[in-house]
Amino acid sequence: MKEIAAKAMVKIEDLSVHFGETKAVEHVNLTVAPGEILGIVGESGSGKSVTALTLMGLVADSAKMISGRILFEDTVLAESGKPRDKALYRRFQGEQMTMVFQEPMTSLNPTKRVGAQVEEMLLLHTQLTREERYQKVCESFQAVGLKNPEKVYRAYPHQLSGGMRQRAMIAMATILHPKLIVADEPTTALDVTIQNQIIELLRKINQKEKNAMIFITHDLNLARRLCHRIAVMQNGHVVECRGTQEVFADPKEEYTRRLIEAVPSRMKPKIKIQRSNREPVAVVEHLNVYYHDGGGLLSRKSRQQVIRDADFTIYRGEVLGLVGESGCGKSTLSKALLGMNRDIEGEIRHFSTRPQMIFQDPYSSLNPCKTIEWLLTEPLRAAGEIDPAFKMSAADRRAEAHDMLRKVGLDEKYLDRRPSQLSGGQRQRISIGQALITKPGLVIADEPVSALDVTLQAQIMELMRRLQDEMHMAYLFISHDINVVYQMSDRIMVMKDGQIVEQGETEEIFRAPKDPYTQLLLQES
Amino acid sequence: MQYRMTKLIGKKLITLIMTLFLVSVAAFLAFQIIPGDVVNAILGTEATPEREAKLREELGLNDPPVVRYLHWIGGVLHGDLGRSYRYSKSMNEMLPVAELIGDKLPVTLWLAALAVFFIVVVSIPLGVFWAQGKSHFLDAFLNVLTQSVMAVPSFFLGILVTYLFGMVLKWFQPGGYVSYQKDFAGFLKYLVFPAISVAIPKIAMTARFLRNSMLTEKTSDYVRTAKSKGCTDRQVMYGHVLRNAMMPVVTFLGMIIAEIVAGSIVVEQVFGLPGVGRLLISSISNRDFPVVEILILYITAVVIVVYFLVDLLYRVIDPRIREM
Amino acid sequence: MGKLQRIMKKLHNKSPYFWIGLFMSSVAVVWAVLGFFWTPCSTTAMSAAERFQAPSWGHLFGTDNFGRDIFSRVMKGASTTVLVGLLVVLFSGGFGVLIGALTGYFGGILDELVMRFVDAVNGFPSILLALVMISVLGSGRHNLILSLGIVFTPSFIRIVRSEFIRLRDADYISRARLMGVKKIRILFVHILPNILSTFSVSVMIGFNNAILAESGMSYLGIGVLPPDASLGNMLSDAQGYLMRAPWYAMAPGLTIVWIVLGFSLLSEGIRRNAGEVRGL
Amino acid sequence: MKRRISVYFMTALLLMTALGGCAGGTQKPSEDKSSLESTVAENSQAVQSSQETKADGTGEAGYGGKVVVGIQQDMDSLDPHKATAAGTKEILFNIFEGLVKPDPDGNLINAVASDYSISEDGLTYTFTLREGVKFHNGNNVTAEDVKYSLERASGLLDGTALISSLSAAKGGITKVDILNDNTVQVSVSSANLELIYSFTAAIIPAGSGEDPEAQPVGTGPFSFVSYKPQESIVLKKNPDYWQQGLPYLDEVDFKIVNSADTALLELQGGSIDIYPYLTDSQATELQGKMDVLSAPSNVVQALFLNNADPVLKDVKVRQAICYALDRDSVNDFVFGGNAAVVSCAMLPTMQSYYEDLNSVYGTSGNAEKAKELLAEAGYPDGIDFTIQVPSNYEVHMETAEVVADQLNAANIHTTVVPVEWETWLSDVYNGRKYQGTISGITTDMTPGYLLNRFQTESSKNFVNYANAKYDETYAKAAASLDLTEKAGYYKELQKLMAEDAGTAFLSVPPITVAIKPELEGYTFYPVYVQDMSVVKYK
Repeated sequence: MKEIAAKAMVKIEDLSVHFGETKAVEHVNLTVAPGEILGIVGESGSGKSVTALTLMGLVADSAKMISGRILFEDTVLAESGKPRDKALYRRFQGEQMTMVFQEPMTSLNPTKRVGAQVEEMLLLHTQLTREERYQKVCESFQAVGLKNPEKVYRAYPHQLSGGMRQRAMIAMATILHPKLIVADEPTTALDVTIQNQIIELLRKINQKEKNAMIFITHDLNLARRLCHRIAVMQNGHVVECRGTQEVFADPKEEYTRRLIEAVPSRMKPKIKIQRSNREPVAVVEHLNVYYHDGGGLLSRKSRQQVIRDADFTIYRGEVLGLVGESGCGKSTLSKALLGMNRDIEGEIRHFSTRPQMIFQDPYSSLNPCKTIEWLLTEPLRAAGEIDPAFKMSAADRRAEAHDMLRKVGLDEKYLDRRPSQLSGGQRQRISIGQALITKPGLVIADEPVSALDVTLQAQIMELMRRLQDEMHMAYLFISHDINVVYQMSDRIMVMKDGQIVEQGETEEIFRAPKDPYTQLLLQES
Repeated sequence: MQYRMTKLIGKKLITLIMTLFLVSVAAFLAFQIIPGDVVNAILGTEATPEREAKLREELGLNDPPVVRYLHWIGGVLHGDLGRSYRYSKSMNEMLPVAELIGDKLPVTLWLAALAVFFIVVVSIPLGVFWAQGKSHFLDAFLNVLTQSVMAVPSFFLGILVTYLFGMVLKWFQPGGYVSYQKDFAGFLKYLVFPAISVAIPKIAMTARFLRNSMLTEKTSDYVRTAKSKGCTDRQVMYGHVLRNAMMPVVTFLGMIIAEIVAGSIVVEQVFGLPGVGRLLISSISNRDFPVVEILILYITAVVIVVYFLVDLLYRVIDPRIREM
Repeated sequence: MGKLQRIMKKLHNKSPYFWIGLFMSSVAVVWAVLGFFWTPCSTTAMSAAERFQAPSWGHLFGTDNFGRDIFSRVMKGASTTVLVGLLVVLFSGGFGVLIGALTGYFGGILDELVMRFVDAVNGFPSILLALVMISVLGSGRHNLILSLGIVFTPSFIRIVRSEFIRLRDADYISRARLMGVKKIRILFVHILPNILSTFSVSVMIGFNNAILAESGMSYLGIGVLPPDASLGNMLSDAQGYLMRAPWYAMAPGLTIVWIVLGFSLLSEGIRRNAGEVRGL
Repeated sequence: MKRRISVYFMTALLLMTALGGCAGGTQKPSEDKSSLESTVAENSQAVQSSQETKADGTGEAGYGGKVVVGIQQDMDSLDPHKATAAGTKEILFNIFEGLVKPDPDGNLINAVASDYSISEDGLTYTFTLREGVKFHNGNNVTAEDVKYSLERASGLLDGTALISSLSAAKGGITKVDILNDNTVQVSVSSANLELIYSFTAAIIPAGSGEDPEAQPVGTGPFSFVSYKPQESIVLKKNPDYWQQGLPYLDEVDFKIVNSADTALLELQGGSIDIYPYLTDSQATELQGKMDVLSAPSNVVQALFLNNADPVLKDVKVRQAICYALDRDSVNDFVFGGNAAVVSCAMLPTMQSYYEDLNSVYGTSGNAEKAKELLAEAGYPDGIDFTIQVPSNYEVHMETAEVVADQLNAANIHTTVVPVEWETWLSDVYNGRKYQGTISGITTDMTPGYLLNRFQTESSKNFVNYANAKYDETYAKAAASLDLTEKAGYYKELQKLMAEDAGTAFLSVPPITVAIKPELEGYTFYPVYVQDMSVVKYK
């Protein structure tokens, strides 16, 4: 430890950053040495990104450095009480230290060619001729594993896939062989299979160039695979900063332990296993779903098949997991099940009242201008209009709503609040309550925890299982994260390019995946 | 690319023709309902039944509307835009519409050109400068200033410009319009002030628009990327932000240009410019159908073509749209 | 937290634009409403002895070519102008919401047709359209309102429609559909309240545009015509006396600026607040 | 002032003129001789005397130069026979001439004709052509040209009379014979003392009425150069003009101004030299900076009442309206007191025909009397009354504002409805669907011109006035070949109309002209013309 600190290249000493009232970063001390990959791990709002951006001199102007200083080798880049020296920073930015961002799509200028954007690095910091620059950019593309560099050079960001864009970003960050690379959640927006490739790429670069790297992530697993050391952050504080092995083997802090435990993993026992009595709530046979594109007065319609020959049954009281990467047709399938897709072939039979749905984003799934009470009573009111069994007085509806609110773990003071006054986790609870209040036989949960921090994820999954137990309905649980699905599901379906490639009991599939794609998925995560 | 372009232009051309056709029918129908008879309008109170009958015959007003429309559109398709009911070319001939509009068009086009020049030259630097957000006070000041300017009705602005520059400062002679054929320099000099009146509120709007667009763009991730490369603020602004921020502004400018080229009716009226806007008003009032019809088609065509050009420009600026 | 407290807190957070705008527009509205019932002097009584008097305590804004009190006439004119603006916005806003909601939510061929029409109309300079429209209908206050109402409707349709399209696929609306909420209720109970802040801003902008259009057309002599006083036709009267009685033109002109500026500041204030709520 | 939609088709005063463009004619001035023949006989002297006055400037300074005259109305035609708008005719006066033409005093002088005689029965006119009169194209005026022009104007060529008073059906021309190279004999269908005024119809080159390329070519003091719609009409000096020493100016530009307001600005800025249609307040504003001249116009402004209206057909109601009007204050507010208040369809300047009837209803408004009459007519609470006004006519609009105020005071609850000129023409004037309307009617130089229209069956009787006695009296007047007798009948007609309150006449407004101080010689005519031939630089 001391040894590393001594030859530390970047030192963050007692850094505190505030945004007005909000204390984003509090007394943080971090160091990185050449050749070292430091992982900063924390949930959203823990201050990990602010720390990195402050280090890079990119933090918003509204941020105030309350205390501490930042050293790059021997230069003091920033010090509390002094205004940010942009000119000084510019001597380091790009040449000595670079950054890779989370969203490769938006982080690249949509109107400039990718090549030109990478080349701008050379323009800003070198005196190379045009040909030399072009040569160098192509080389750098090759180095990050982009085949056909000439083509990439001429492409615009939207013409590349997510993985290619992130490679291009990495090419940009490494082209001048900087001493420090900060990667802020570089894989979060990518599919699992590509995630791994990017992680490998970063590792390779680190090994080859021997530069220091800071890897910021919310995903402990990723950090564990890549980083030499891990700093765990919570509420702006670094709660623990040690070697990766040590942290995982023996987490010192309670928070670290909680984080590690919350990570969905195949190693841990499932939340609960429930045997169903094999009474179907929905049967899907030979389902084909089509999607229509365009179709105006003057343009021709194009019809695309999204789901091919889906065939499955959901039984009462079970959780059926559906796994697949983005764009594989998971959401389309769920919509078809709900009757929200018109152009379908095959058969869908329901054996219960209307299925309900829980969405991924707790921010957009609640009507922002209504109170919680309204949100919880509205399903009952609507159901009452369709089904006389649900007809009840306004007072009864309110009573039901209060009841549900308690069931999802919130108390009555929330009744007259609006969604904007709740946290993400609270919203997802309301969302679940809203879906369950009419006691549907089937609830489709489309990535219900993907937008939440790990600790919250665990809570919400726990809540979902508990409510299922109480109310005895079935879940179709959709996720891209095979580990999450593993934890929740009794049975699993794996989907690829609109086709269900494999389905079966969870344990069975995890033990002996038959389909090569399932194998790949399991291997990657 | 070449093929796609041709196809696109072809498609737009069909839309243009279809729209023009529909608009011409609509305008024709509107003219059927407009109260007031063209023969009355021409002969005034001196009408005698025989002269009315003769004029009706001459103008072909005795035919059923459908025949008249077909006759008219037949002429237009053969390049004959018809003749004005109101304005004479010689003692016995009425003025061909093409000649009449051809004569007034340069006035409007030059006015538009000058105004657009002012708008672009002033509003873009202003918008960029404003977006840099140098100080809170300046920001609020520009905000209130542009809001105020936008609250001034165009004719009132015209009156104020006349009063200030024409009467108090005597920089120009109100109403002293000089024909472009007589004295082009004098013509342009006179047009400066109407153009300013047209431009001022549009400058405010465009600058606001650009500023907001740039502020939105400034928060984009790619700006952070650019900064992380070591770009200066200036390089970020002009090299990255401006181009992206210009996209909504281009549409907006397109709308403005279409509006001015279609005839700045009010300003033409205030400054006594014989442009197409004024011609349109007087021709409607004269029930001068051939002129009105062609003017409306002209305006429609201008609007469609300008929007098409905006569309093309969009494609140049934004590669994402080019793909589609 | 009580409701009142929350409202107080909400108001406390409003930007200065909101307050200045609210002040200016309320003054304008109160003035205009008052003008319906009472003016300090008669708006029609003429007096040859009092022609072209400069502003004084007796006549705050001076007198016009008939010796009438300009202050009173501006009040009356503001009433007319504000009323026209209001009715135009009611008309076009009402139809805009109705048509925009239906086409935006349901889409389809009808939507295509309506949008083609809206695009065509929107492309046209609005004053030209109103001009043609009013030639067909004939001039006068009622036709002016009708024409401007028709001319402004498409822009409302477009705004409302795009909001409805944005929200129709929002998760919470999908959800309402799943619950089996009736379509009408989804449109007007679930979606509509969410577009109110956007809509109120566009209503104010529409109101301003209506006022500017009204005054412009009255100025051209095709809108509100004398003896009805409107700010636009007062200005066109006043223009002839610009040298002799500049106050005659300034009074109605600046009144228009006051009203329009008030509402645009107010809408800016609202927009900024809406922005804060959305975390922009 | 108000910038109305078709603002430049109107003039502040011209507005009123639109009601009766004149085909040329003569006013019969009071100091006039007792018979038409004598007037004609002295014509040549009149020419000479007017030329003498002008001769002062001849030869030396005063020649050359260019003036810009602001006009508010665009040309409705370049054909002198087809033009109906007074605003067009006032300009064409400089280009075209008839066999005879009016002079500033209201007499007819010989123009293309050097002399003429009328047969005893009044059915044959013989014109001797003046030697050496040339068209602007350089050709001499021949008898053929005269025959062609008269036949074209009277409808003998193609059956459509372009000037209705010359048509055979209205007592006009039945035949034109060329007696020799410079004598033309015209036969007319009935004897009429006033027909000679119609021979002011323009003489144009034979065949030019059918030639599509023909530019306006006449014999007047100025020749046509160019015309740009909405901008200007340019004339240049006719060096071959038959009146020696005329014109003075080399070039005259009639500039079509946008509105009275810009005209004012242009006058002050110097881009217009002469502007003939000032309003009262504009005139006051220009006082001292410009020469401002004023003269009575040939227009009678009135609140026309539709006698066929269910309410207004009661004579008491119409009388009540007449009583309620305070015509003096209309004059004060709208015309600055410079108009002549009248109660009949006759210009006070036609003294031997004019009957002052202002005492019948008074001129300062009598609301009490009006209310009384309304009560007698069965309307103790007053009536609702709608006045339609052509909105492009500023003066009528202003008058309506003042009048409405006065009528309201007499329990005549008045609504002013501004309508577009074209709508006014079709609905009010031709359709006769209205209660009241404020407008003006223009007369030519014939005294009976305005009285003619109120005959029951007249196509111009848009007030629907119906009085058998009136029709009878008018017929007598028309047939009379004695001027004194004729004047008696005319006065009788005016009285009848006033007693019936057939219409509420208001006044004869003034024409006010602003002229650059460097210019002199501007001359008013009793008809509406802008004679630029006598204008010159000091």
